[in-house]
Order: sequence, then C-alpha cells, then structure tokens
Amino acid sequence: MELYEELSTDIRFIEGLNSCMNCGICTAICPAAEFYDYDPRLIATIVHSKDEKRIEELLKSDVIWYCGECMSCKTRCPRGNTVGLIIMALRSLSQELGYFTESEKGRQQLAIKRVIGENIVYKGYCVLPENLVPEMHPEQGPVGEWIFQNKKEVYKRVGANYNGDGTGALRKIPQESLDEIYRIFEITGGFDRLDKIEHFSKIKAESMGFTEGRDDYSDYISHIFTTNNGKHNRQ
Amino acid sequence: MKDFGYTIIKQRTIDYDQFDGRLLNEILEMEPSFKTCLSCGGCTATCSAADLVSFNVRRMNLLLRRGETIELESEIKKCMLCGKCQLVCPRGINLRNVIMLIKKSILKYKPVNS
Amino acid sequence: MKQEGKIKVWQDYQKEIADDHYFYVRSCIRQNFFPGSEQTFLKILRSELHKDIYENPHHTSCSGIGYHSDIVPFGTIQTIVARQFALMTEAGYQNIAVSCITSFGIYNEIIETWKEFPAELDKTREYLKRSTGRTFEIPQNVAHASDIVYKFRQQIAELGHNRLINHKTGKPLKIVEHIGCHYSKMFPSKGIGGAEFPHVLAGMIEAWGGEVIDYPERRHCCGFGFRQYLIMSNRGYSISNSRKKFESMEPYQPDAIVSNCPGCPMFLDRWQYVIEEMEGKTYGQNGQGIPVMTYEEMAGLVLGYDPWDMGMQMHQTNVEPLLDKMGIQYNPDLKYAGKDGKTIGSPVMVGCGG
Amino acid sequence: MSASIRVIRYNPCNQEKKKMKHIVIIGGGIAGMETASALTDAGHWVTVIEKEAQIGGKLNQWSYLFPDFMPADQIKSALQEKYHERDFSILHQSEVRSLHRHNGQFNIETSDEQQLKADAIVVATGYELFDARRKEEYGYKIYDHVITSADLEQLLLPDGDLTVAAGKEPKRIAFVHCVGSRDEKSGNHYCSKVCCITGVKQAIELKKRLPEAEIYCFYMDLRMYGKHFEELYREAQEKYDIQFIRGRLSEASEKIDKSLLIKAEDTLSGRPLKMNVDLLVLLIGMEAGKGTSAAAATCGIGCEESGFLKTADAFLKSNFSQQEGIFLAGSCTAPMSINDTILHARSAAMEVDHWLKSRCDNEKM
Repeated sequence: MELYEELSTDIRFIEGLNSCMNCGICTAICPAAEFYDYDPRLIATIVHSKDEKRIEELLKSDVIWYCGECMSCKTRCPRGNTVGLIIMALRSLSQELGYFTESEKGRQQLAIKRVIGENIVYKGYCVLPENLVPEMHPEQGPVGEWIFQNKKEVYKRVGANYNGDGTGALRKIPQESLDEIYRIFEITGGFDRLDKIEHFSKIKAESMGFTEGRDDYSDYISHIFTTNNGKHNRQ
Repeated sequence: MKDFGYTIIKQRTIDYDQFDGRLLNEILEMEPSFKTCLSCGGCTATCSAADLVSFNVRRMNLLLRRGETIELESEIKKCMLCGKCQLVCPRGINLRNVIMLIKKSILKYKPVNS
Repeated sequence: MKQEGKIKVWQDYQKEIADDHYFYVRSCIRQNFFPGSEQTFLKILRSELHKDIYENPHHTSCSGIGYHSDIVPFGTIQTIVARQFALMTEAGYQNIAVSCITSFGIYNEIIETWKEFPAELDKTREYLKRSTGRTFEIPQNVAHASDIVYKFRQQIAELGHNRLINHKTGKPLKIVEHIGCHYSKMFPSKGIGGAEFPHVLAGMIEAWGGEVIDYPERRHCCGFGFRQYLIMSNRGYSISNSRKKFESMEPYQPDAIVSNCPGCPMFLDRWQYVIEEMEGKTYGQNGQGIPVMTYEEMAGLVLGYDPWDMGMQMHQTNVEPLLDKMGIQYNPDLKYAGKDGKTIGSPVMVGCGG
Repeated sequence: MSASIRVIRYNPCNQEKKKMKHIVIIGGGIAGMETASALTDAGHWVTVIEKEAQIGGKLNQWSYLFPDFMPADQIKSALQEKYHERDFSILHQSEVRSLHRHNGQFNIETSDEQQLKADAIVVATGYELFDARRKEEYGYKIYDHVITSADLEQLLLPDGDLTVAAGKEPKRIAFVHCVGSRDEKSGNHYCSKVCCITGVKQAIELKKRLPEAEIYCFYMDLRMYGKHFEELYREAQEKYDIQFIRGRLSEASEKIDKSLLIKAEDTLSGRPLKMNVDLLVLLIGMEAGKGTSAAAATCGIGCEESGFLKTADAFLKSNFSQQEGIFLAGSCTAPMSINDTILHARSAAMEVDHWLKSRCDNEKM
C-alpha cells in the first residue's frame, strides 16, 4: 500500500488533516517549533501533497519526533486540523515499517518501550518510583534522590500504599488485572507494536556495532538515551 | 556545574524586539523600490545561480527585514549579478542594485562576535 | 486587563460536573510525585464534603504516557480505557473522576472518537469482551478532579481556616495558574472556562482569597512533551519550555504556582532547581524559587491540613516561603521525617535557593 | 424616538398611492436606501422598514472609505439627499414581525403593529460585524489595547484619541487580517472580502497620524480585488513603510506594561515570530447576523451555509431569492463593499421594476 493510503487508515490522520492554507498558526504556537528545527505547518503541507517520496523521508527523519503532543495546534487551527494527531499517525507508521531506526530521535522508541511499555504491561503503571534512578534523572535533584533512597518510608509518610494490596497510590496491581492488560495487548495489536520496536531496533543496534550484550542491548539503549548530535536546533 | 546530560536550548523564534534595522534602513533609503517586494518568488524562479546552488533571492528581503545579517552575507555571495531577476520582478525592483548595496554595507553592521 | 471580558468567556464555557457518586481513577505520574495530593483529594471529598467517591483496586494506568509517546496503539488504549469504564459500570457508577490530565484528555478523545466513528466503539467492545469478558457503559459525566474541587470551591472556602492572603500585609497572594495542556486544548468545551482563559484554577484562587496572575505565557506547555522528557537527551526541550514560562511570569513576582496537571507541577518545581544549577538564576523572592503546588495541596492548605501530611516536602523548590506568607504553622524538624516522626535522613542540599 | 428624525407613516388611504405598486424594503442601510430611491424613480411607491432610528446601517460606523479616503458622511448625505428629494417612506425603529402572501400580495405586520400590503419585497438587511470576543486568543475586551477595525475607524476621526497606556502614542501597531473570516473556529469559512483593503487603508491613515510608528499587517493572502486596491497596497509599502508579514496571528497576550506580545509564524521564513506591540487592531469580518436570519425566517427564504441569503443563482439572478416577489439587495447576500452594494441595490431595483411590469402585463392579458 502507498504510504499516504496507509496513513489514511488511521483515525487520528482522518481527524487531523482536512486541508491546510499554510497560515502558520500552528507553528506560531508550537513549543517544539520554538526549540527544534520543526515547522508543523510543513508537516501538514507535506502529507497533504501526497508526495510518497517526501512522506517516506519524513517517516525516516528526526522531524516527526520533535512534537511534544501538547495539542496546542488543535485549539488554534482555522481549518480544524491537528498536526499533533497527524504526527501520531506518522509515528505509528514509522514504527510499523521500521523507519524509526533511521533517525536519532526515532531510535529512542526502544528506550521508551523498555521502560514505559513494559511497566504498563507488567506493573499496570506507566511510571514507578523504581524508575526514578538519580543518575538517569539528575533533575529530580537532592529531594528526588532522598525520595528514591527512602521510597518506602517517604511514601508511607504521605499516605501512599506503595506495593501494598488494596487501594491507594502506588498499590500493587492485582495479578488478575495485569493478566487482563496482557490479553488486551495481545488482542489489540499492542504487542505487535512493542515487538516491532524490538525487532527493528535489534537490526539497527547490530548495524551500528552494538553487539555487546545481545540479550538486552543495554549499550545501545544507553546510547540512544543519552545521544544528542546537536543538530536538532539552531544554536 | 552538575552535568545533567542536556542543556537549555536557544529559541529559534524570530524575536522582533531584538531586530537591528540599520542595514535595512540604509538599503531602503538607497533603493526604495525594494520596499515594494511582494514575496512572489518570481526572482527565485528565474535566478541563474539558483539553477546551480541553493540560493533563494526572494529570501533576501526577509533576511534583511529580520536582521539576519550573517545568513544574508553568505546568501548574497551566491549571486552572479546576471540581473535576470530584475527583468521578471512584477514590481520592477532593482535587485541587482540591492545586492550591490548589501555587499557594500554589510560589514558595517555584522555582529562583532560572528 | 478587563475582568468583565474574562467573565464573559467563563460564562461561555461552563460544563456539567456531577454532584456526587464518583468513580475515582488515579494517575501514574501523580502517585509518584504527589501521592499525598490524591490522598488529600479523597479526604476533602469524603471528610469535608461528605461525598461518595469509590476507588477500585483493579483499575490500572490508562496507558496514556505510552500512547502519547507512541508505543501504545490507539486500539490498545481504547480497550484499556474501556476496561476502566467496565470497572466503573460493574461498581454501579456513572460519573468518573479523573486524577490525571493526560487520562482526562484521553477519555474525552476516545469518547468523542466513538461518537464520530461508531465502528471504533464496536471494535473496542469486541476487543474488551474477547480479552476480559467485560462489558461497559460510557460514563455519563467525565470530570477532572480539579473540576470537582472547582465545583465545591465556595464550600471549601467556608470550611477553611486559611486564606490565600499574606497574613502580615493582608494582601492577596499572587498566584500563577498552570493548566495541563490536555485539559481543554483539545476540547475547549470540556474545560471550565475553555482553552484560552480556563477558570478551573482561577476560580479556586479567587474563592480562597488569592489574586490570579495572568502573564503572557500562561497558556504555554510546561515542556513535558512525553518523549521529550522521558529520554534524557531530549530534556533540553522540557526545561527550555518551562524556562520560557518562568521568564514570562517573573515580572509579576508571583508568590506561588498552582497546577492541575500530573507532570507540570513536578517539572515547574524541578526545573527551577536545574536552572539555578545551570544558570545561577532563581525566579522567586530573596533568591528563592517560586513555590509550586497542586490544587489539592492548595485546597488542603486552605482547610488547614499539615503540609508534610500532604507531601509538600517532596517538592524540590522550598514551599516554606508560601507557608510563611499564609501564616501556616508547621514543624520544620518534621519536614523530612518518616511516619510517626521516624528519622530517615534528609536531602543533602535542599531546594531552589534553599 | 428622537424628535429630529422625520418619520413618514404608512398611509393606506392615500388615493394617489393606491394606484401604484407598493414595495416594502426591509433595511434602511446603503442597499435599502439605494433600492428605495431607484424604485421611487421608476414610479413605484416604496416603504423602507428600518430597525434603527437613523438610516445608513453600518455606514454610520465608518469614518473614511477605501480606496480614496472619501468621508463616509458624504455617502450618507447622498443617500439622505436622495431620500429628501423623493417621496418614499421610512418606518424607523420598526421590524417585520410577520409576512404572509395573500392573493398575489404580501401582508406585513411590523413590530410597532402596523399592517402593510406590498406587491414586492426587497430584503436588504445587511451584515453584522464579527464579534471579536469570540476569538478569545486575541483578548478583545480583555486586554486594554486590542481594538477592532470598527473601533479604530472612530479613533481615526480628527478628534480621535490614539494614545495608549500612560497617554503615550503607540510606537508599534499591528493589524491582524481575517479575524472571524476564513476560520472554522469562528464558524465562518468564507472570506469577508473588504478587510484586507480596510487594513491597508487604516494602516496608511495611522501612519499619517503617527509618522514615527512602525506598522505591521499579519496576513495570509492579500486580496486586493477592487479598483485601486492593489495600488493602495503598493503605496502602503512604498510611501508609508507599512510592513506585511505573511502569517496568521496565533495569540496575543498582555504584558505587565499593557503592551501586547503577539505570535505568528513568519511563514515565508518558516520560523515562529514574536513581537511586542502597543496597539493591536483586529480586522473583523462580516457575518449575516441576526437581522438577516430573522428576515430569512419571516420571508421563508433560504440561507447559505455561511448564513448569508441564498440567491437564485450566482450570475444572472443574484437579486432573486427562491421566493417569487421577494428580492435581495446588498450584503445580506454576501460580504460586499459599499460600491458593490450600491450597484447590487440598483440592479435589485431594476429587477423588481421589471418583474412588477411583466406581472402587470400578464394581468392585463
């Protein structure tokens, strides 16, 4: 199937793209356009052009990964477009086809999959206190570090039910509920997405020479987590 | 300072309040026809240099009007001064003269630390 | 600035908020950073307002952070959300009270999608049935937890011991409100006051005696951007966006920032510390940072709750300047104590300007 | 009702007029007044129903007209003069409450409980200005120094006070094109046609008053469709240094000193742009408005999706509604400039006259 056609099967794409008059209102308000070489208006123009070559270039580029999905563009567009939703469709397709590994920002999907994706399936949460390792999150500061090192006591102090049974913040999600989430991922194509991210990332990791630790590609993950070629913005 | 693994990014936004209009004003005074640019792109479409290198004559007006002196300097170097742009301009702007004037004056207004 | 103009906008965007009997769904991010806020919300509803709010241990993440960092497909998140609705339906509830703004945005997005594309609803019902055997009803009322606090803001003001007033000068505290992007930017009619001049937090501040600070970048995103924070090398985006907000609010000398989003108050809090580290710059008074709070913490302070019970010690930027201005009594020695005063050590260096 | 306004009451007993065909015109703006004069000249008996105390409609809001800065008063005086020279009636502060067809005639009841019989109706209910408060992100009626083009028009009169905060003259002024036009969020997909040239005209007038000020127009397309419009645009660039930035304004916000921070994309550079301005002028578009939709309902004629009245066709029958005997004139059918409105009104008069005469001929046969 042609890429444009493929995109057109995505509800977000149908919702997100009507027609664009290149007024630039989206770019004017976009937090990403301010700090990245990113122009949401051009995203709309390129996909609207149905130019397969340019769409393929987009899918393989850093550009589609700059958006923060804040959806400020939706509030303002005088034609009712939402570039944020178009981006979501582009990112889905980029991962579907393995194109995401062609760009520095796209490759980061593996790290997100490993943390957020696996948390959702196996813990029932997107983020957990255990993830806030000070070395990976220096901005959490001394207080963050103190919380991390005294997780049980701090969460107990403020009334959370950390890893406990029953209700409350940070409670342990019952296994039968996690089983349901697992089946949802199986049936709805959630695992297909996660597996594709793993599959294409492995190929890329190999081709980039990250052959150490093939079981989990931790070197590759640490590389994609910290690398910034400095070419994403005007400095 | 602690290494956070990232830095604060400079804004890409054109901050009009920081605009240095000295070069622009000088050019407009010497070649007032340049004020009437419509941004139609006729000049770029016919440009001899644009056939060979990435060069956009139309953007010259914008670079001047946004005070992008450094970029402007590197852009005008690409012009071959053939004057075709002037022939197609619907507003009859003497673009060749504009470029000559920029070449002459740009050094005066270039930011010192560039 | 003309208040009448804003009042007109607020009148144009009023939404229905259920009066009682809520099914509560928690937020992944908030329970990490502000677990005490969720606790405070439940306490206010149950003990102060005597409302019925039910929490089911089987509900999970809505997977929204995964969806907005694009590793969770739309079909999957629709089904996970449908499962939450099924738990609500099974428990006999029709009103959902959502702690998280990302979830709130997703619930609205999905419900609107189902209206516009009924085939998606049918598909989701089938997915849910096949994977869990469950069926569900769409909630009759979807409210963000801040909507509910907004609804009862006058009652809270009447029950309260404290006001958002500088007890020494008698002047209202100047408070900046920050609304999570997904609260109303996608669906302005789903937010109190719409997308441009949301009233949800402004209404609380006014009702509790404070003065709302309207600064130029008030609508700008805090910069979380999902993948833009989750990956370390992207965080320049996050901090730069927050910094833009601080620079814009600085001339107004705000006494505090309040937010209704899960991530924003944490980012607005932590980035002040990082900016101080990186640039030596602080945005508050006397070289301090600007205290940041959640709306539940703000309500709790008004009601006279202990700040450490609510978890305000988990903030990086010191909250004491705000507590002192409000004339709130607190025990500094117990700030970093564990339960029942247990000593568990304290952070090595504290806070922005601390 | 103000005593100074001449009111001619409808008098069905007037023997002379009984012999004539009677045409009721709904709306005493430019279109209504011009149609009334032309039909009176053609030998018909005309009554205009006008909801306001004065004639002229929206013309009363403008001070100087594009493209030649003619004072709006001159057009109004011309309309008034025509009225004084001719014998037609105006029912002021009156609106059509109901309209029924009976034996080939229309029975009309007005809000002040008058009964009229008419042989033909001309709807000339005009337009309303877009309520800029609906573009909340521009902060009209919230921020002190955001005004509309209609507000500015009053300030452009010789005694208009153009000062902003602390009595200072604005140093930088921006115009926003397409406010309430070409905008799904405002519910208006169409172009209001006249705002582009209005912006250029007002920018020049401001520059004349405030020669030190920098003036910017934020536009998407400059639709200089009329005679001398493009020339005026060029003059604005060449002679008055008005700058045109291609990009739609995303938002305005008020700073602590009451100046405004505005944001757009400089689409020709492909970069976001922000600037501080002392005064922001919103070029508000036209909407069919309540008067026109009420006329559509009482007359049983259709509206376009835009809310403007549907014409029988766009080329040869632009003065015909879908109902026989009910004609349309002016900006109730589409956004229209004053000169186009005058022409449309005259053609409406011609069509009505022609239709009445052919009907008379038919009756005789």
